[in-house]
Amino acid sequence: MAKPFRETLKTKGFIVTAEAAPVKGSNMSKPIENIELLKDKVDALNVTDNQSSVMRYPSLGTCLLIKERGGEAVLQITCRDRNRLAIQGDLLFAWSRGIGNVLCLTGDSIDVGDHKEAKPVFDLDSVQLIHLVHTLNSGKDMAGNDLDGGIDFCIGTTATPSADPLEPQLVKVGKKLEAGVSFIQTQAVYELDELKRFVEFVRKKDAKVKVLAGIVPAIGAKMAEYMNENVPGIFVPQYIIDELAQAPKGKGVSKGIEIAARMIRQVKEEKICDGVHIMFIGREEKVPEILKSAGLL
Amino acid sequence: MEPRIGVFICDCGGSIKNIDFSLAGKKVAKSSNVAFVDLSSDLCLKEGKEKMSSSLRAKNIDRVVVAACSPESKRYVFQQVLEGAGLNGHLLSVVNIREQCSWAHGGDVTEKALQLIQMGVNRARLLKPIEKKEVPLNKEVLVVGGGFSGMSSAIQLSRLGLRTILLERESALGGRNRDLEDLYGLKTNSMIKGIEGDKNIEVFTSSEVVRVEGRVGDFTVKIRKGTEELSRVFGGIVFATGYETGGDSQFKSSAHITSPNGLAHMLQASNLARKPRTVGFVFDSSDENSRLPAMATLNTALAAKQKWGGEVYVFCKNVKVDGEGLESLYSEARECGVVFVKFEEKPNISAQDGRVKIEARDVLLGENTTLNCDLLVAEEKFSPSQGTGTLSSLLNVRTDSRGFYQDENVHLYPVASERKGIFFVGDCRGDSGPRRVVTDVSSVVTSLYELLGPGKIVVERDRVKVDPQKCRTCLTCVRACPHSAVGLTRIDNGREVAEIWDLACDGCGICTAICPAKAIEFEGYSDQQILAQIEAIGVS
Amino acid sequence: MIIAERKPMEEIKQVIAPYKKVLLAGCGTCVTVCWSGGEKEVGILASQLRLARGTEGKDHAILEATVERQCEKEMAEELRSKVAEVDAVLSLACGIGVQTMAEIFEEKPIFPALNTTFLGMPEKEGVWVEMCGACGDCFLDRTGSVCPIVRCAKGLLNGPCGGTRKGGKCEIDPQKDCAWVLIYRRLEKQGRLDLMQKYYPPKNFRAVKRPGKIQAIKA
Amino acid sequence: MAFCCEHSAYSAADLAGRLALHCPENLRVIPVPCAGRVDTLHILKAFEKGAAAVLVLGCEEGACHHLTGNTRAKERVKHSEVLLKEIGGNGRYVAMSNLSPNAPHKFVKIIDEMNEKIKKSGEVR
Repeated sequence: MAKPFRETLKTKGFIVTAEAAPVKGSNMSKPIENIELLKDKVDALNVTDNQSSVMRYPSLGTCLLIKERGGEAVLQITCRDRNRLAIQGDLLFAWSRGIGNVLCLTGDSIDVGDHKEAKPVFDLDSVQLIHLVHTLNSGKDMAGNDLDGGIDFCIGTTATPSADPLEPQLVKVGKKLEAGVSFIQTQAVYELDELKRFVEFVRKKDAKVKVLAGIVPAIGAKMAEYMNENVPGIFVPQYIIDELAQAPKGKGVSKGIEIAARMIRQVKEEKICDGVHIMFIGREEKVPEILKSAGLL
Repeated sequence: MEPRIGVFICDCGGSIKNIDFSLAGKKVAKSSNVAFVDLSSDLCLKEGKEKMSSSLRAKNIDRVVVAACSPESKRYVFQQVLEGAGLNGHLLSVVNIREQCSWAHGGDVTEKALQLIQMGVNRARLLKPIEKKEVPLNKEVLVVGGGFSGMSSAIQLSRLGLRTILLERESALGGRNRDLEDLYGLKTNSMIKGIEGDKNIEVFTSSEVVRVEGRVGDFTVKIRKGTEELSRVFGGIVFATGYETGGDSQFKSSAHITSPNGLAHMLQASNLARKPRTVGFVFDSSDENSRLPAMATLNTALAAKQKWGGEVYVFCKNVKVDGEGLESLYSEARECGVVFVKFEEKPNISAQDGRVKIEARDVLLGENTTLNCDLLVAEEKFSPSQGTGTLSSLLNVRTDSRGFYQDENVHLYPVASERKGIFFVGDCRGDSGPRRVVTDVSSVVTSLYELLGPGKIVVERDRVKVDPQKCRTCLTCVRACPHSAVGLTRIDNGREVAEIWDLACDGCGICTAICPAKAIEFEGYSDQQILAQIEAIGVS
Repeated sequence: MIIAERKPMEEIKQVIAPYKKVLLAGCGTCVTVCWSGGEKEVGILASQLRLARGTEGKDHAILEATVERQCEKEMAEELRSKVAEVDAVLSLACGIGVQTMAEIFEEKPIFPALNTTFLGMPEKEGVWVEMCGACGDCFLDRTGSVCPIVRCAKGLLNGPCGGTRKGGKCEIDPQKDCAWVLIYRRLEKQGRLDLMQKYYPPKNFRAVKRPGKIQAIKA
Repeated sequence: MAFCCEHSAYSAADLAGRLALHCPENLRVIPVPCAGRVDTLHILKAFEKGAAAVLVLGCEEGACHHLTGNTRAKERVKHSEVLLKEIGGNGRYVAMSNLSPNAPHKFVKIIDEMNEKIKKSGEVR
């Protein structure tokens, strides 16, 4: 059995997590394959919740699958698709089935996804969601009613260190820290100076919070440009796009992996933050390659 | 009472041949409200006019249709006939059966002429009289900017008896040419003295315009003078706010490097230790739309040659001489011995033994040229004066793509703005230079004198008019009017509605077309009048 | 002010297709001001429909009329004689006007010609932007008077999401400003950033009990 | 049917007549003080009354006597096109052209071209 993530956060020097995106459909063979491949190579697998507002198999279901196979799962919950009743119910259910970690996010806008005409919920925002988990942890629901059997989640959240302007972002991160989280997983970072500045800000507020740098390998100049244009919160700098553009044909993926591994190495060697979170959506099978390249396997 | 329309058809001295006039006359007479039809051959001549006038009275006509030549040529004449017969001159519809019917087509066009006349009759039926009214105008003028153009304007206005306030942002008059005396024919110091002794001119230094409200003849201008703020009323405003140089010049000014403006001041200085013997200009204008850099370069190169003698070289990529006076300036400079070297690639510039070395490839000779000069005059960037943007949004007037006042709209050219009573003169217009400023100033002064001199003006009342009951105060017209002629007014019950200022209105009808409540009537071009003309298609 | 825009032509043609004589009823207030349902728009739509439906006759016609406010029964009442003449009414008012008309002319089908879109302000001539969500629990005192409920795409109360685009633009549209960046800048200007640092608990989304009804104190 | 700005197209039409430059007889001109006076409604009404094509003729771009009149007219013409398309154009044409008052040849060309268009679509119909 994997170590509870809460323990890992406290004890491990350099933490490594990876993102696992659920499938569109009910065929579990691919997710199972990925889980088997990664569960012992990383400290936790983090499962997205209708990522980019594209409808998929639920995060909760995939988390259970990870749990069943002996991995450590982090449940992502966004505020986009569920109101406060549904969120509380899901959290109770997750806890009852042995999932002990939750990542609280706002969620991408409906407009970027594949169900653009859906009604966005956003009954809560991410700060309120963190407060909500604490409320449940304390044995009460949001309305103040007692719970029969409480919960005790390890709470994480996200942030965008490369936002422009950064100040309003930081105000919000400050609120998240005040609400109380154990770890922050950043949106994809490419400029490590930005990451350094961000970590400094977090340390000043709360030295115990672990920061995991978000690593999204950009596999080709076109894809990087596409992400800049279309994926909220991602800013791939021009020099990386140029580096990718120079890669020989067919070598985009390995170039992307090389750049990612280089960044991870630097993060670790310079102790910029406490670990990394690798998001290689749709190419989970390549994650070990990154880890190996970065000297983490 | 139903309108009684008189239709006068004229064959213009027999020059309209392809219309059957008697048939047309007979058919038109059957149209509703047509009380009288007359055929003529000399309607615009003395006899024709007299006959028309007596018919108007005899037949008790109250709307007139004239079918003859283009209204652009003779509308005025017929309006006078109407007025002579005691009718409002506006109750006239001129139908163009000559230029746009008879002469525009080959064969018999009686049918078409009939339709055109029907369109005219339809329109005439709906015409309403437009009264005239006299509006008093404030005769005082505000001139903003105490440089050459501002000062000249003030002096000339004062000579014509219009009191003027001359406003200058800096603490003293003179502007860019302060301290320049006798250079390119400028007499700045004597001008300043003249103004100081002129009782008709009041000078406000260290002052700025804060707000402009109202309209021609009655602008209320809030002025910040030092630390105090005051409000004054003016009939007209002249902006002579000039331009600025510098900003991103590629060279730092030093003892051996200067700008055309710096050179002008050196030329003026009497205590110069040593006259530079060789002067090299580098003129690499990237902004080909502006004539100002070329003007400044040529002017100072010529002056340097004339005043200091010595050698003067102008390294240039291209000198565009299509501005006023530029070509003769260029020729004059060449005749005086200024040498022009044309390059394509930027010259190399380096410092050497206290001099400046310019190396360039002369594309006309096809060889490399090197010049060691005592003084390098580098081109500057010309930009609108600081605050031009703020002022233009304050005034609601447009600037051109470079941010100077005035675009080259042929209808507003040269000095008028889209707002009546507001003028721009001098270098704030982007392409001026000393020679043109002189003519521009006279042009502004004459326009202002014509406008404000009499102290009153006769305008048509309510030609374009807002129906306060229908107005929803959506401010669409206020925002859309290109002449800032629409404001808000409170009606009896206290509600605010749009109001059109007759004097500032230029009669374009944009507001009438855009009003979502259809609350604006434009007499002569009202919706009903236009639709009545459309109605006549296919009816004959 | 209520902002609306005209429905697609196909939809309009379809709903009035079964009716021979139709009255286009404009409204002289909000929708006039936002260029969607005033006298001018009534004229344009009427003209379009006449062209689309072909020849007019005694029983087959498009009528036009505009009243000051369709959402006031007394004012909508002015249309009674015209409504009596026709088989159906196409109302160029907001949803409120359409329903008011339907209430007083119960026997006639009243159709909407507009989509009521939001409560907004004219940004410049011809451009309107959403400003208020009529949530019944105004939050503006805490945000430098920029409404995050409707001007933030997600209606967040505690700061921007992580998707803000470069230069402080919204995740979903680079043409639109991120409300939270606007809030930050305004509060910063006023030296009141502490307001933004405060935590705001989940909003009461039931401040208005649907269907909303307010009883003013009787005078 | 052509709405002609009195600052430009109307004078151009006069000039065309004086130069005996012939243009199609089915042209009907309505003078307006500025192309900006022409409302979408006028254009649609002209079609209602049976016009096959409506032209709005104003000053050259950047040279409108009233600055924005011709650009507004252009927008309205575009809008009218959209409105016509919505109801299935049926061979109805609307167009905006810019010309200066001293351009009689251009005036005639604009009218001729539009007339050709109408004729062609008439044959097709």
